[in-house]
Amino acid sequence: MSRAPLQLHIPEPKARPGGVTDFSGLRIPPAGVLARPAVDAPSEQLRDYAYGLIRVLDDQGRAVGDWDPKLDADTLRLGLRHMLLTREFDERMVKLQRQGKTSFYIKCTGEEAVAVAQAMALDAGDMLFPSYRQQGLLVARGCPLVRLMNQIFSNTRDPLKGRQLPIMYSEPDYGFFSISGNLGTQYPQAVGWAMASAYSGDTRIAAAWVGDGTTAEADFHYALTFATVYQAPVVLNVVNNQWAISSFQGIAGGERTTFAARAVGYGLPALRVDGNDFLAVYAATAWAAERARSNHGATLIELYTYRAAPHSTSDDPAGYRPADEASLWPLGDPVERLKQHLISLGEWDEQRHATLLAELAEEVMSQLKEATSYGTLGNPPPNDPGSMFEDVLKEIPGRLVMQREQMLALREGN
Amino acid sequence: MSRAPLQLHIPEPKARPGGVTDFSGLRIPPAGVLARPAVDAPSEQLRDYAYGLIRVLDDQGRAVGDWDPKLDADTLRLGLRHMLLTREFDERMVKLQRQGKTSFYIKCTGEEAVAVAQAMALDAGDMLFPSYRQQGLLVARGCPLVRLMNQIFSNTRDPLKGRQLPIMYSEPDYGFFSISGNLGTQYPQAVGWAMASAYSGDTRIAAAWVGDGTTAEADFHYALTFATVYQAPVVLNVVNNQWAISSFQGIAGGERTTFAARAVGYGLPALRVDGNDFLAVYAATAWAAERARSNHGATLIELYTYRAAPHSTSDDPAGYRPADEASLWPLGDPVERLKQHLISLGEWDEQRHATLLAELAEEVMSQLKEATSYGTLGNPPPNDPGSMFEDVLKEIPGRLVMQREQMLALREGN
Amino acid sequence: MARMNMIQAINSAMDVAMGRDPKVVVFGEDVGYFGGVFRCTAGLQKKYGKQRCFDAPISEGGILGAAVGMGVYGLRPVVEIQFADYIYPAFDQLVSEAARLRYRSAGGFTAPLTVRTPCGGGIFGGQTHSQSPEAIFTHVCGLTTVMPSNPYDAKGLLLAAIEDDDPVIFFEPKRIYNGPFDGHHDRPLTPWSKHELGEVPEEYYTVPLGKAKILRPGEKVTVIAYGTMVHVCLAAAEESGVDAEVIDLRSLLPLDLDTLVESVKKTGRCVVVHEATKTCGYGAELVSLIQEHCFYHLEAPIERVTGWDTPYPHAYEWDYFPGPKRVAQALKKVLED
Amino acid sequence: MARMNMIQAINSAMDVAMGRDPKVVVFGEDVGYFGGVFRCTAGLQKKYGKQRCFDAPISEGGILGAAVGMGVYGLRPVVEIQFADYIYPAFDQLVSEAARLRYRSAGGFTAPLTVRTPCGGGIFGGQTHSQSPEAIFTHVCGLTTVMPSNPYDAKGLLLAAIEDDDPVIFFEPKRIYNGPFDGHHDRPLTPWSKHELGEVPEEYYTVPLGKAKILRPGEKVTVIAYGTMVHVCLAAAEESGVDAEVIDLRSLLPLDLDTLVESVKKTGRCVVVHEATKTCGYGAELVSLIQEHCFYHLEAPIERVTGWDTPYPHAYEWDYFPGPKRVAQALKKVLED
Ligand SMILES: Cc1ncc(C[n+]2csc(CCOP(=O)(O)OP(=O)(O)O)c2C)c(N)n1
Ligand SMILES: Cc1ncc(C[n+]2csc(CCOP(=O)(O)OP(=O)(O)O)c2C)c(N)n1
Ligand SMILES: [Mg+2]
Ligand SMILES: [Mg+2]
Repeated sequence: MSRAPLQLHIPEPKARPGGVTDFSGLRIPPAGVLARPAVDAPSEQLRDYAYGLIRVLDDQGRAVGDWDPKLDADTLRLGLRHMLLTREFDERMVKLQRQGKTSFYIKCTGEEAVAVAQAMALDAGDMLFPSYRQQGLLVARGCPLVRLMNQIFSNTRDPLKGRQLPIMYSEPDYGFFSISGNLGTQYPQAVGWAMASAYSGDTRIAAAWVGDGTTAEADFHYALTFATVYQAPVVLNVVNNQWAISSFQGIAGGERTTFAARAVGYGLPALRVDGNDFLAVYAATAWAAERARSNHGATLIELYTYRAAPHSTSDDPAGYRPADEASLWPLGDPVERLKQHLISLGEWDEQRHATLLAELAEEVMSQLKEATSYGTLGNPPPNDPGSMFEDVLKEIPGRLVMQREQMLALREGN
Repeated sequence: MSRAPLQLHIPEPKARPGGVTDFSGLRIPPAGVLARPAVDAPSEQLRDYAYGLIRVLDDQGRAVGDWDPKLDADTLRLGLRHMLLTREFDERMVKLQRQGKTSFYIKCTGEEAVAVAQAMALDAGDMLFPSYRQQGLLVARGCPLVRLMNQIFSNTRDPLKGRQLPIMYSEPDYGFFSISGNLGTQYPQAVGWAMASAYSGDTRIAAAWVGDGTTAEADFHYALTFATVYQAPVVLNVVNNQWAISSFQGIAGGERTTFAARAVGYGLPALRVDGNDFLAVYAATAWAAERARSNHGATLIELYTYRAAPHSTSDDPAGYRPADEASLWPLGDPVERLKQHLISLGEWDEQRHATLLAELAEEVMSQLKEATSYGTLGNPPPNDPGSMFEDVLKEIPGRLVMQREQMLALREGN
Repeated sequence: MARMNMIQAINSAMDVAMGRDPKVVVFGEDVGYFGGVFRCTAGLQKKYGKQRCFDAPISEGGILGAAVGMGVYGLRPVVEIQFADYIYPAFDQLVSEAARLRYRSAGGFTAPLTVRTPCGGGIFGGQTHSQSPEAIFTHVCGLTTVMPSNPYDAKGLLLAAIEDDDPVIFFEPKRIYNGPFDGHHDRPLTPWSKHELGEVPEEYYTVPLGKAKILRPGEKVTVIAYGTMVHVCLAAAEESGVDAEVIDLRSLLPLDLDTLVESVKKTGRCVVVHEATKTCGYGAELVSLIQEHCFYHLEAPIERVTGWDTPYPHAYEWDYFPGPKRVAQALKKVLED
Repeated sequence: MARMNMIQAINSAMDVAMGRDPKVVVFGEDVGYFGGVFRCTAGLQKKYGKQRCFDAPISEGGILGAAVGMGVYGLRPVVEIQFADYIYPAFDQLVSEAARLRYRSAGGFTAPLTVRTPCGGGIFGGQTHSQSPEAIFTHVCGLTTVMPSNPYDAKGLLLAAIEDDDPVIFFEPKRIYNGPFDGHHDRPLTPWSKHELGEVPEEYYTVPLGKAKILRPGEKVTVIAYGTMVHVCLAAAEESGVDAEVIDLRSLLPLDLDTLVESVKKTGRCVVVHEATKTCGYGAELVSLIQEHCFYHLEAPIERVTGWDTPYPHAYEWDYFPGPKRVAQALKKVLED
């Protein structure tokens, strides 16, 4: 038996600032090669999907293979519009953050297909338990941007009354659960919601999102355990955008297998999907939703993508990864790919694209105008500090009534 | 798309009290059919081992196939002795608990091969992070039973100074980590210990145990995540004894796949082993230890067995499972099987067996005599209450010095 | 009226709640078919079906996470954590989620769940079956924390907790499941069937959260306690002959401060008693509030009688447990001061 | 002597510790190559290699579990929890394991680890980047809890923590990483480079755990604070003109009770200040101890100035934060009482 000294392995990404990332080692199968199994196929027969990569759009922008969801052109154009609107919104908000109009923002650049296609593939009544990088869900569900801006600005119309960090939306009317600052907690909650739906004989299912990094949290394990034990009708998504702030996905356990494979360990089916391929994301989500809705339980979807943006406005990726890594990402850009597909179908052209972009920029600006009319961070200062004592409990308890008085008296005293 | 109402699935065991458990559905492959792979085989090539069952002893008590560890007769007899001593010790302690000599006890009946064969397959310097049902580790490592009894009786020689619930041993000199009341916490600790060993260029590895039920805890996920990320030299054991107090293993997520499969999800190799087959357990453990020691990282071993005993002396399984389930367990009894193997080798006979049993009973009784001479629970009452203020921190802090004075004064006052 | 011990009263509360409201579901480790290691859920699965009362994986965090999600859906989950010592793995879901959800969503989402969990020592459970971790929850805004001291209150408070629209932690002092243990471990335990508070209506009723109860009126010193310690304090008052007013908090948060202040203003002296470790225990908050509100009425420092600042040591259980002798000593001390 | 801000001082402490003892390893989320989201571990991986300073999975419970195991092996892990708000998932490993291991093994195994974590508000971080959860740890016997208020102490205390043979929770008030923020958010921040406590030796030294420091002597009222609030209290004393003695606890547990008692016996009045929510905050323990030890010297109720009993609201940060005005008001109140 070998008695050489043991060594501690510390995973390292392919390249660091100054280096060049070589993505050639990534195993990216051609589009269209995987078959679409029956939604009631037993999970043992689906293990390979955890290691493959469902792709519909090929390099020429054609939709190929079994997984093509065969969406009509209007639907595709709508998807494109939602993605572009999301991107425009992101860009605008980052500018405003730089101007000090808000303290914080998080973009989803490069990952727009994830939230948009998934929202479109789910039913309107399905309940969404997102992380902070799925603003596309709200865009696709038609939540007015001005509501999101009001939250971001903590202004007088902020639906969350100035309580939450910007972008930590909560939109019950759009079936969008309150985003938590603590990573991953929404995952078992989504399973619990789905169990409650099943208990109630409802037809609505739940869907939840975490990042690759967050899979290491306990809540990920709780969710998969409960989902498999009770066959909860839930779609569990892992958005593998390769990075968790400065840590590459190897630090979350992505060096030795896929994140989709985690599900295999629980006897749950997993689909690993090209997250920058709108059609593939749509198709996989529709499959998982149908499976859940027909009482065959949960599916985990790994959305294989790349975080083209910094982690947040507090982050500068130049400190830990090569500056051009995003542009080298072999699966391209989701917006560009859907656009090319529509063009190749003869359903879109550069002219219409430019017109749409202008229209969306206008839309964002006009909603922004409305939002700023209600104020931006601290300008004017939010004007209902007493409200901070509400909603701790349903009724304001006695000691908070007293604290509120104290606080208001102190303010007056100024 | 189907819109039938959703239904909540609640797993149920095969039978409840009054019924008869039908184990015929269990897929139990014949002994000897699985090949023993190289210890450095990549985990992708080992996935099947998570779904098979490594067995060496066949129905005739012969050792067959690639996994036969080819142990000499002395080693086999030593294994038998350790298992029998463990069993005898268990029986005796339960009797003493019934007599009120201790408040609590936990037997490992039917699972003796797990701890005994694993301890024998590991090196003496390897660090063990057990749950409460691996007393066989201490027996096999030669820890005097009187030490264990002293702990169980919380007597004047209790190595843990009366602080711990009976059987929550801690034996640093035997490389046996302090058992925790909180299930599963030792799992990531074992991984951390193994990382430290690797960091230090040591050659010692760690091993840890949890039950099937405990796999649902966060610590299980932490351990597998850290083990895969840092290639920690650790053997992670799941003792699937079918029950977690009153919950069958389906409640822990065992309905849809094996517990060994969990490891596949992290890209770790897993071996699923007949836990009642001493030789198979030994061989699998030796393989995993060698793999870890040669810097190929962690292995998960699922030890497939049956909890023939009640959960603890506080439990009566008649309330939740058929009384005769243990006797129907298709993989038999580990002691009986090793005994038959030795007999079939011509290395053992009933006569020697009876002599050994008598010898072991004597050994237990003589150590018991010594232990009881130091007292049993509350008889005499433990005589150093001031010691309860020690070891909270290395130095007794001021406020505890004061509390100790207060407490002792109060005692005097009586 | 029926005679019930605390286990039966708690069981009856869940039974009544489930009978009244199909949104009430019960789950936790071993609570389904078996009915719980302390038997608190016995019979509920049989009566209401396995979808309404079921076993959960050994995953306290998962249990709470799922319960929050169920609450968001609109159910009223009642979950059991097998021992309060095992609530720590669920801490994040309780503190960051259940407790904060209403606030962070500005009332858009809520988690109307109840966590039942047996707490406290005196059963030779050693350090991981004896803890009283209430103070780590009372520090968290958004949680309601309750601990009954008898079957009548247990049922009424539990029904109130289940109906409450916010998360409630319901601690069950396991040492008094069967009878009002007063700390005299060497004497036989009086069963609840022989105690007036063992009279429990079969039907629905509630005991309001946030109302303390004066169990023994007195003039010389106010004794504030909850759970098992209530009985210890009653015994201490009796045995010491001190004219003590013994108050059972019943609910720690919301706290019935008025009742406490009124009593201390009358007596001028106060002893606060709990089984949890002293430093930063709930007693510290009680002392702080009372010195704040009754400063000019206090004639002696407020005394705390609590568990020592060590883990609960198995063999030294009775040297650890704050028994009637220690309480009596404190009563006399504040009178002498 | 070098000038350092708190980040640099903390970094220097780890650098010195790693240089002196190969058993010291540093890990946590983003602490390796990148050097931590607050840059506290910048340069350590480069200097000591990736086996000694590395990134961890986003798994606070796993980080603590692994650290306990490393401590058992004989290393001295120093782990970072990115924000104190994210320490809850690690609660079980901290409370049931790190804190209890020495006790339950009768000294056979120990967990000499240090948990560094940025705490407190004032940075518009909203409710999950602003919490001060110290009181849930001071209730747990077996843990040592420290919170420095300046670079000099930060380095010395952190070195003492790393050398301590038991687990230490080291809270870093992030609002004062760059300068001694006194609560006047509308004024420019003085950087540490302009402050005498920004003078930090490059080399090894320790500040003992359990020793408070009187930062401003005074005769009329004792003000007890720690972390950011120390600077707020100093400002409040200055601005109110009250002759207040301001004490920086530095270490919450062990607590330097003697220094506090001596001061309060002198002044007869006391204000306790922290940023954490009030109910069951660490202030409650301080109030309890002081009323116990100084009862006959107290001339007014002890006041607590703390965060309100709500989560930390993003847009109302300055209405929540206990600023100098609130502290000054309390100073006057105790003088009037
Ligand atoms: C419990 C917890 N730990 C740490 C953090 C700090 N944090 C915020 S985002 C983040 C990275 C998450 O990465 P990933 O899950 O991959 O999601 P992504 O940002 O890539 O979408 C970290 C560590 C947190 N918010 N909550
Ligand atoms: C964190 C925690 N939760 C619950 C318990 C109570 N408990 C003790 S043993 C046990 C069952 C464990 O079952 P399993 O892991 O299968 O081990 P086995 O007893 O079968 O060996 C439970 C629920 C505990 N000790 N710790
Ligand atoms: Mg990511
Ligand atoms: Mg088991």
